[in-house]
Amino acid sequence: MGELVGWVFDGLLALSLVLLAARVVASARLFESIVLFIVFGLLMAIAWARLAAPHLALAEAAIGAGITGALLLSTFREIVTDQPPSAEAPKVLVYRLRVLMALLAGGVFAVLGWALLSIEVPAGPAAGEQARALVARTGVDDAVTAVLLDFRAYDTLLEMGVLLLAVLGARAAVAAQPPASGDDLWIGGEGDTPMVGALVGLLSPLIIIVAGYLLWVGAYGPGGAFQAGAVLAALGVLLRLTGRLVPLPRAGAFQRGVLVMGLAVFSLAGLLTMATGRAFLQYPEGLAYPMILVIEVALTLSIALPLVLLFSGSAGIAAGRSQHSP
Amino acid sequence: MTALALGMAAFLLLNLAAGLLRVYRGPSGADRIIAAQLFGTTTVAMLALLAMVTEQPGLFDVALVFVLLATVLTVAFVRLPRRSQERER
Amino acid sequence: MSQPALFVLIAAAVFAIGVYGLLSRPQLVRRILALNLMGNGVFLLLVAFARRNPETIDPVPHAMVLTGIVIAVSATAFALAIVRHLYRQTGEVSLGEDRPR
Amino acid sequence: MSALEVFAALLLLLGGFFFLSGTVGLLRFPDTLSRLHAVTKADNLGLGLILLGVAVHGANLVLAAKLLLIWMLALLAASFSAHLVARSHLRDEASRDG
Repeated sequence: MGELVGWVFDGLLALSLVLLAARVVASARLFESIVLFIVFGLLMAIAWARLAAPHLALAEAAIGAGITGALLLSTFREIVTDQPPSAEAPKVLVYRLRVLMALLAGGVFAVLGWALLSIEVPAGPAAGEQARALVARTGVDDAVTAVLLDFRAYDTLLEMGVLLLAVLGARAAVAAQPPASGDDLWIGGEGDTPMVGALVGLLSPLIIIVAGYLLWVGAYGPGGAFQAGAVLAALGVLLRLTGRLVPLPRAGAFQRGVLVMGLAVFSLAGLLTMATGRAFLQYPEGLAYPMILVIEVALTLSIALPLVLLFSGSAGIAAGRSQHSP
Repeated sequence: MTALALGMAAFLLLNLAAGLLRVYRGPSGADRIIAAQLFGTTTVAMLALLAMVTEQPGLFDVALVFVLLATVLTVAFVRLPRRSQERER
Repeated sequence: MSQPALFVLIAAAVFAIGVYGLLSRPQLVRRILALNLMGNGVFLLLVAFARRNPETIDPVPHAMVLTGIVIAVSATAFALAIVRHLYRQTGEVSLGEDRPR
Repeated sequence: MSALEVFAALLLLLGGFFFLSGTVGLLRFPDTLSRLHAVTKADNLGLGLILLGVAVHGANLVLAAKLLLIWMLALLAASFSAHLVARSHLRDEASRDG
C-alpha cells in the first residue's frame, strides 16, 4: 500500500515539476516566470527528499528560499520598463526547428541517463564495508561531508575559486558604474514599518544559531559548510534588503581577507600535507577531523560573503543605519 | 500510517498544483506572492510528512531552514516599485 | 520502471524545456532562468544515478551536485549583474540581434 | 494501530482539510485581501495540525520541540508577510485611484 502511494506521489511530483518548468519558459510575464521558478525550487527540495538526498534539500532550501528569489526579484526591480511586450510570433519553420532542437536535446539526455542507470552497481556487502571504512578514516561520520572535504577536496577547492571569480567579475561589471541610487528605498520609505525591526531582531540571532548548528551537524548527517554558508548568506540578503547592510564601493581589508580565506586555508592545508610527505590534501591519520573542522569554518564564511556581495552588486558591504534602534 | 502520511503528502501536492492557477490568473503581483507563500507552507508540511515516512530526520532541518527564510521573498517583493508587475515586458 | 528511471525522465523533460526556453526567449533574464532549468535537469540525473541501488546510496554524486548548486547560484548572480549593467548602459534587456525591430 | 496512532492520523487528516480550505480560498475568494486572509490563517492552522500529528507519531521530546519551533517560525513569517503584502497592496491600490 505504502509503495503504491509513493508511486502516486512521485508521479504527481513529476507532473508538477514538468508543468512548472514549461510555464516558467512559456509565461508571457517575467514576474510570473520568476514566481514559478521559485516554486520550482520548492519542489526540487521535495524531489531531493524523495531521492534520499537531504544534503541537497537543505542546500536548495537555503539557496532557493533565501537567495535566488531575492536575486531575481531585485533584478526585476531594476530592469522593469514601460515598453509593451513584443508579441511577435516566430516563423513556423523557426518554431519547428526550436522544438526539434529541444526534443533532440531531451532525447539524447534521456538515452545518456538510461545508459548511466544501467551501469553495474558495485553491490554486495564488501563494497559497502570498504566505503564505510574509508569514511571512518576521515574522522567524520557523514559520507557526503567526507567526499567534499577529503576524497574530492579538489572540487571544493576549485569551487571556492569559482565563487571568488564570480565576485571579481561582478565587481568589474559594477565598477564601470556604481549601483543606481534609491537603493535605500526601504529606510524611511513606504515599505518601512516597525514590524521590520522586530522581525530582523528576532530572526538574525536564530539564523546565526541555525547556521552554526548546520555546520556542527555536518560531521554526522545532512549539513556542513555549504548549507551553513548559504543560510548565513540568506541572512546577509535579508539585512541588505531591509537596509541594515549598505553597499560600499570598496571592500575593506577584512572583507577581502574573508573572500580569499577559504581558498587560502584549503591550499595551506594541502601544502602542509605535502610538506609531511603525503599527497595534496591527504590528511594525516588522526588529524583529519580537526583539519576538516578548521577548513569548514573558513569555507562557511568564504561561501557566505561572496553570495551576499553578489546579491548586493557591490564591492563591499557595511552595517547600515537603521531607523529602529535595536 | 506510512500510506496515510504519504497519501497526505500527495494530497498537499495536488493542493499546490491547483493553487498554481492563482499564479497564472493573478491579477496583481500580491496575489502571485501570496500563492508562493502558500506553497512554501505546503512544502514545509510535505517535508515533515516525508521525514516521518522515510525516516530521514535531516528533513526536519530542511523544514526549519524554509520557515526561517520564508520572509526573505516577501521583503524582496514589497521593495518592487508600484504596480511594476503590470508594466513589464 | 524504477524510481530512478522516473526521475531520469523528469530530468530529460526539464532539460529539454530549458533548451527550448534558451532558444525561444531572447529576454536575458528568461535565458538565465532557462539555463537554470537545464542545470536542475543535470542535477536530477546525477542524484537519480546515485540512487540506482536503493540499499547503497552513492555520496559522490551528492557532493558533486552540492558543489554544482552553489556554483549555479553564483553564476546566476554574476549573469544577473551583467544584465543589470547592460540595462543601465543601453536600456535593453536582450542582445542586439535578438531585439524586436 | 494504537490509540496514539489513530490520534496522529486524525490530526494529519484535519490538517489536510485546512490546507484544502486555504487553497479553495486562494482560488475562490473575490479580492486580493480576502485571499491573503484565507491563505494565511487556514494554512498555518493546517501546518500546525500536521506538525502536531508528526510529533505525536514520533513521540520524541526533542523532535516535538523542533517541530514547535518550526510552527512558531511559520506563524511569525506568515503574520509578517501578510502585513507587508497587504501594505504594499493597499499602497498600489491608492496609487491606482489617485
